[in-house]
Amino acid sequence: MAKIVAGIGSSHVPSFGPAYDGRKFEDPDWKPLFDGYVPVREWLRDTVRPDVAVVVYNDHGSDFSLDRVPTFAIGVRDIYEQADEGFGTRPLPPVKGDADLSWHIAKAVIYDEFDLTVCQEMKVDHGMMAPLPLLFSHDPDWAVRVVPIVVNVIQHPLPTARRCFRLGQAIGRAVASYPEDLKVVVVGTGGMSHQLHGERFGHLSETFDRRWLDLIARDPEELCRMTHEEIMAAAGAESVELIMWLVMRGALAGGAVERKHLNYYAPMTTGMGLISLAAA
Amino acid sequence: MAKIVAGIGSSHVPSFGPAYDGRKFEDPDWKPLFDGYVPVREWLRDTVRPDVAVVVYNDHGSDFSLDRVPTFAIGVRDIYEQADEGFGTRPLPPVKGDADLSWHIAKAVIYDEFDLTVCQEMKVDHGMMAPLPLLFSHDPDWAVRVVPIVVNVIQHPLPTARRCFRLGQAIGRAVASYPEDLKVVVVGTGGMSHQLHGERFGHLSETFDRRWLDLIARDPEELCRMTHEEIMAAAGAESVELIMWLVMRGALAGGAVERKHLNYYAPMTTGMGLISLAAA
Amino acid sequence: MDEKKDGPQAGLSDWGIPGTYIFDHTRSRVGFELNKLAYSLTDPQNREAFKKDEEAYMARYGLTEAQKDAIRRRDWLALTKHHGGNIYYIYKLGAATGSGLYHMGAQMRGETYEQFLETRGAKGAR
Amino acid sequence: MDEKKDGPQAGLSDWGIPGTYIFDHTRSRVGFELNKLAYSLTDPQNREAFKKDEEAYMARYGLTEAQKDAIRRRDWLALTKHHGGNIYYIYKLGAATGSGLYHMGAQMRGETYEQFLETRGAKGAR
Ligand SMILES: [Fe+3]
Ligand SMILES: [Fe+3]
Repeated sequence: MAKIVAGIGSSHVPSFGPAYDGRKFEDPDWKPLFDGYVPVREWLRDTVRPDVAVVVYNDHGSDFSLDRVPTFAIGVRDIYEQADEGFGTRPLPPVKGDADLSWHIAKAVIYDEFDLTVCQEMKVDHGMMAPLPLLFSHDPDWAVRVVPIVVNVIQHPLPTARRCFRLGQAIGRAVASYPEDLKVVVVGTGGMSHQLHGERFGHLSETFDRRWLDLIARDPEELCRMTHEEIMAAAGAESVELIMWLVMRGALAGGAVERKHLNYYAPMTTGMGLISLAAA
Repeated sequence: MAKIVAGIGSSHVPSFGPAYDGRKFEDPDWKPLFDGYVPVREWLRDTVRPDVAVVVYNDHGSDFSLDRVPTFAIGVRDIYEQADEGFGTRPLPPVKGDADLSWHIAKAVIYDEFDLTVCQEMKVDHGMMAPLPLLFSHDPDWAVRVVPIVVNVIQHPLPTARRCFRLGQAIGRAVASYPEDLKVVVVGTGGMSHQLHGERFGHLSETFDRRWLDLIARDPEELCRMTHEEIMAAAGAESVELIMWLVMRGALAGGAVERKHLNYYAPMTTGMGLISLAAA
Repeated sequence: MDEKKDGPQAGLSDWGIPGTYIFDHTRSRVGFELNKLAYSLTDPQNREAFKKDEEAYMARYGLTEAQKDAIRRRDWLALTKHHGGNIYYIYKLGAATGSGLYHMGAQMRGETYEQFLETRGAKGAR
Repeated sequence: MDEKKDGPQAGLSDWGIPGTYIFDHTRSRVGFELNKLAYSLTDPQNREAFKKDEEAYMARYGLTEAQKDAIRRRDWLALTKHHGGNIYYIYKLGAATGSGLYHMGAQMRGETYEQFLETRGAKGAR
């Protein structure tokens, strides 16, 4: 049977891309970010050894337009190309999917009363690609297969924080009912505090971010009670994408969790957080 | 406050289109169908007098492709053009929408944990257009504004019958919270028994259809317990779109209902059913 | 019909309803390009292009040779049973090739059009 | 900033967070064609066409004159505050016109790029 063995929360800041591709690992302004990922990447590679990563992210107007905005979508492909976000694409191999597992999850979760949009065509943007190479090796090919879960955090009304947590719980049940022996890690991406528009551009809140990093492990119920307004007022309009971490947390909710790693750095306009949780 | 005043269940057989446009009202093979709609149309026009119709239908590969299949979608436009289903379009005015009410419903229902896909671009096919002119006058323009709700009944996994009923309940709550004084009718379309592929093409079941017409008014809970397999085995693979009638029934579920009209006719390959329910 | 002898192809699901090929993910995956081609025929210009040169039109989509062949033979049963065609999409291929739904259905049943109509109650309602 | 004097336009919602214009349905409706234009710039050929002749490119979309004018002026604040632009879409317009996100942000804050960088902790991480 498939089993969820770990959860990761990670920012997906676009600037990770050029910094990573430009190998700025020792650049003093980037080192605090990249150093934080090293123990998590090694832990995943050497201890957790997942076969599949369920990656919860949002598209940023790269592959999904505003014509039709799904609240929740799932990719059901065996391969995902990168979306062109306006600058061309990055020198990374295409993401490997797991169509069989994706369809299994789609079926289980839809029958469990979550109203997914099922995508046989889909490209992935920095929401997935910013953190993915920091977490998993990709040379010559990706070390994990990916099941992408896409959440609308762009056009309000967004799903509630609690609904995201519940989607995670449903994904947890779906994975547990998959007959193949697979180790699955769930990655919730986005945030932390940031605002990218208006006179309030650049707003940060380390206080909020630290509180989130504490509660996501210890008391996700308190985060589920937060409204979009509360999150946006405290941590910036675009920080609301943090609700995607609750999908990850919900997927782990069946058992106890242990926090393994924590990193936080806020050099420019986004709180860059990283947390890893082991399923007990 | 807006109020749901009536519910309609109606087949949406494509051949209604050419028969209606060709004015075959007195053709002996069509008369039993068209005659059934007359009292319902008059009741709606003279007694119910709705401002808005929430029309629950499915797209048949006309405007939605299989690239991305939403389980539930809502149109949020002020106007909906007809989709070209392979033969051009019918001589009918474009459907009038109500973007304000649509967005209100989208917001209320998403916050109520239904994961809609919100469509600012959308064309409508025979799923809506087959019954619409049989129910509402359109000369020179439509007598009602429409809020379209699109359900995936094409690519399994489909939403469960119970989930459809619950979506209807959520739509009912959403309409009841709209501040404008509007009378709203909900139209569930599709079915009844039919199968359009395989060696079993043409399968009909008047027994199943009559039972459905009875239970949809009297005991929708029993219909909510039906699986897709049960419905398809009894009434044909394509009859499963009848689950869309449960969205309509759910929207009425708050109060008692009274069955006003009933018609049934099965001349060719589809059970053509019509029912009207008044909210008490 | 002999389900044992000519049931769903390997990899396609069997929901246990005779003569019925439920359009689930197994068929949607196999038929993705086929249904995409059929969907494209909702555009009148594409219909003209298809009618003018079916082979060239089919070459624009990644169909298998067996799918192309079933289109050439207007084999509606094979398209929905073996090749992942969804009837609502395949119907657009019928329209573009001059086959009405009831002609398609008679063929899927293994009957002539006239034989099929004899099984209906009010044949005029079509 | 004076929210009273220059708050959201009529019809656009105010969520009560200063200097913040939440992208909800009121903005998505107003900005639909604007964001569609910006989205089209994910295609390299469209980027070239836009760079070659902005006016001709804009004419292909149903923008209002005020929206076109805000694009001409590279007025990122007006685009997101008054014209329904979503920042992730508008960012593609920035890319195509050579404005990086931090330049756009400085302008939205009413600062020079250098002033804005002075407010950051580790300016090299960009
Ligand atoms: Fe993001
Ligand atoms: Fe239908």
